[in-house]
Amino acid sequence: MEKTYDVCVIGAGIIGLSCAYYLAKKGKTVAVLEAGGFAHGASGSCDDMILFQSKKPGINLELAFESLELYRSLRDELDSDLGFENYGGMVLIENRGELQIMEQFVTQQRNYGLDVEILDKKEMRRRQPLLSERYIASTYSPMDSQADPFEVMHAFSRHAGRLGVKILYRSPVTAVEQKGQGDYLIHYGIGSSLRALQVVNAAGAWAGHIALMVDENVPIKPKRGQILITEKIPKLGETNLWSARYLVTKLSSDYVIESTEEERQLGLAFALTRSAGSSYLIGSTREFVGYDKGTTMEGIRAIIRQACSTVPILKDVHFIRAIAGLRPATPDGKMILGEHSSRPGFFTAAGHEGDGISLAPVTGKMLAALVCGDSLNAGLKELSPDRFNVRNMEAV
Amino acid sequence: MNRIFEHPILGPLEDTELVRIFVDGEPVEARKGEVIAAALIATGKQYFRKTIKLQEPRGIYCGIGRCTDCVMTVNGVPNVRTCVTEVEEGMVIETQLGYGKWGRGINS
Amino acid sequence: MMDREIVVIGAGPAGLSAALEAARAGAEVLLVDENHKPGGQLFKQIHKFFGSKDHQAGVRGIDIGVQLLEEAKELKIDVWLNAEVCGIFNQNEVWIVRDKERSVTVRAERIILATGATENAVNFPGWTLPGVMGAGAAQTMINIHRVLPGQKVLMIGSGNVGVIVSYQLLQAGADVKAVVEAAPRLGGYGVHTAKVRRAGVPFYTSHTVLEARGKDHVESAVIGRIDERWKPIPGTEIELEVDTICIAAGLTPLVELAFAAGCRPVFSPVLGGMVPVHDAAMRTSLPSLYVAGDISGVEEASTAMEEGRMAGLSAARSLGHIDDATYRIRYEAVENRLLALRSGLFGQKRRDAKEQIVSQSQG
Amino acid sequence: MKDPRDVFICRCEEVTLREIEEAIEEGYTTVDDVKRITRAGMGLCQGRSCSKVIARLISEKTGIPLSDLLQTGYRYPVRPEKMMVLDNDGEGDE
Repeated sequence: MEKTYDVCVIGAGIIGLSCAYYLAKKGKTVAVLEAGGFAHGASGSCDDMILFQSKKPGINLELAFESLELYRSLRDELDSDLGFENYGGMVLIENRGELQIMEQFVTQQRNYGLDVEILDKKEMRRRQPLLSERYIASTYSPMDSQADPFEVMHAFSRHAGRLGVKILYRSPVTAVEQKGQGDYLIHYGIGSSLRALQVVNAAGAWAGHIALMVDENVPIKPKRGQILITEKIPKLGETNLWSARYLVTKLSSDYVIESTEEERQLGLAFALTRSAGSSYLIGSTREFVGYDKGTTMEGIRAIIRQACSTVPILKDVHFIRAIAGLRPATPDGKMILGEHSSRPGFFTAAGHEGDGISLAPVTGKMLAALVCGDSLNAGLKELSPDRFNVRNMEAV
Repeated sequence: MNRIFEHPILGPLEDTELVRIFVDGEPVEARKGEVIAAALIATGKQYFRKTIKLQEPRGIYCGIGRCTDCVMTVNGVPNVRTCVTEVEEGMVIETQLGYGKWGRGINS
Repeated sequence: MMDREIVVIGAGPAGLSAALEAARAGAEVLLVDENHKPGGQLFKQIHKFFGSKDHQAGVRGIDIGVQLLEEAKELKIDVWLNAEVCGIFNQNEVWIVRDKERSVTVRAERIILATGATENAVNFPGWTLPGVMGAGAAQTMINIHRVLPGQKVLMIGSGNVGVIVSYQLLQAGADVKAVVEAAPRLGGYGVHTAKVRRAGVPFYTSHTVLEARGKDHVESAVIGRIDERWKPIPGTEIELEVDTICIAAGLTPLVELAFAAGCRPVFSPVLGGMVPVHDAAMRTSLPSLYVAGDISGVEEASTAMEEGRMAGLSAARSLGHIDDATYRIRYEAVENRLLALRSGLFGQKRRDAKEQIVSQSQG
Repeated sequence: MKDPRDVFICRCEEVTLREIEEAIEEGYTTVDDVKRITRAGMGLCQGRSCSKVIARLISEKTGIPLSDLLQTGYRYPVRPEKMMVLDNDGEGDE
């Protein structure tokens, strides 16, 4: 007879491991099934940001506040520094058009509680002495932080393990059968299976496939992000850096940015963040290319050209690796969190796109509360998977 | 001096043009076309860099540009593989401490 | 983007031979090597080769290298030195960085990977001290850069590389204090071992290095006897005053480009570890990619040259430069020479390992 | 004699035998898993001098055959390159 657990979490990325940890803290017996190895999905191939400035006022920003506090307390709870850093962040502004849009956006964010301001060129260059001359101003927020995904996942795994959680790597889920009320049979690997009262679908870019196994609709598509990793170098400036160029297109659709056709196709956006290993992660692209985790000449060149035109000294810096991760993207840019009302006992916690690292702790905590039936504030209803399950639309 | 001036098979070491390089501020005569590592070994230099975590000495290990253990800061740029980089006139070579520092005094 | 019929990556014995064979057949060849000088291991082999007349027995590796280079010039093969291949995209776009400054992408109809092998590591306390280096590194320093990495040397490993480099260290004026071999019996061919023994160098079998000592550089090495499970036997330690420790613990095929490009791997312990699956004509699981030399299994410079000929021949033929009849004749000539090279005690094991790999390619 | 478990396995990232053995004992039993837990193989040489040793250590401790453990996944560039090599407008065509 298969072993039975209270909850089976599918996916051992940073989201799945966070869910497993918080579920175990609430006394649940948990098994985690991961198709690949440790940190083989997007969680292992992303930049390590807990980023506020890229978020519009709303639920994502709110959850990011809560997640930052959780990260601070998790350092003691998980007895690991988690590679947590609070360098702050600056979004670079090239021209008046961008400045105007960013000023409005910063005001909205401030009204929503985010400590962020606009810096003039002098103050910007004081904090970033190596910037190219072409930037006229920037934003600045002391809140933007980061954590090392590998250390966070390792810490979650270690402590979840102490609470009895079983994590099985290289165990791809092949089928999920609902046998009865609160009784799921999950098949994995070659002919293995286990039973669970509840299932948590934390399979990231593959969450849609897992949901199909129980005839549920989770419209998550993989959005590839190519990233370059440099050799270890001294700090380039006080904070991590992004460019307003991509952000403004999200903020006002009619704003036309001067980027080449290739840059538009690659969904290029500049990000320069210092990793726990003292190297820099430079990104990134946003491409719908299915599940292809390869890197391309065009992607690498576009990232390099943008990086060198932003921080010219990077020309002399060696890059040692080009990687790509598949961000799990949802149609409305919000994660999917909650129980499928048309499939009781089946939960989804996925779809964080670029915010997996920043929102992992709060997602795990909320998911554990939902699985245990605690009532959460109504605001989370907008994250429910039911928003994508047409059958429920008619019922509502 | 570790140069092999006489070799039973390869014959005598022909003279070549000399190139002046600076190693930690000291001028050194190197042979044109030779790699930095060879010029430094010829002077008997003990170590090329100190590591980041434990500040331990490192030098040549693979000798063919694959292991990156012989890196030094050359002309202000850190992490240059000295076993596959040829010397040039006036080259400034520094023992690299940790991940090194930018030559143009930018070590924030 | 530039176009070339055949790009050969690596201008060592295998790559040079492949480029020559393909160019002789009329293909348009670009030969790329990351070093300043071509020839790879050839120019470090200053000992005389042996074997049948065909394999230039009695000729020194360095002279063979010069000869191959001359032919390459005559056949007007385009040779790019100081050119590092950083990647292969879509199985035919070769990303090359020239002189560490500018990047070029060359679209190749066929690619021959002759990237050689890399030295295995042996981890012992103090092995990261300056003065501890691969035997190949010492050989490069002596034969190419004409500098002695040290005066008093301990050699770890008595295989061909270990004993040949020990002899070359002696020729260059260094004092080889000892050769240490973990196995109960010595590894290299008798002819090389005898030369080193005659020079008075002691050999320690069933011994290994336990520790390298020194502040900023190797100052001494501790060796000791080991039991059959390779565990050190307390009380057998000997401290040798050396300033250099060379590691000659075997080679591993340098397969990063082949596998990143998508070639199917197969495990071959006799030939050094993971190698790209390839057929007898040296073609990998990707129809446009061929391999030759140590990347396809660690053997010797002479087998590398023959595999290079085979790969060059097959690649040229697949582009229609050789008719089938001529190809059949040349193919069999190379195949016979390879069979001859893979004979004798050591050779037979390598021949069986190769046949194992080739059988995988038909699967 | 120094403690043999303090010997470095990964030269670039200064990762010791002890750290690698602890990761294996925690259940991380592939070269990639050990890399992500200990950083061994993340350095400038990208695992060239340590990945084969790590594979052998895992095989010895777990019994998993070496052929299932040896690294076959590589990422570009296979040599560290300065970003300037691609920071030009056209292709450096000959």
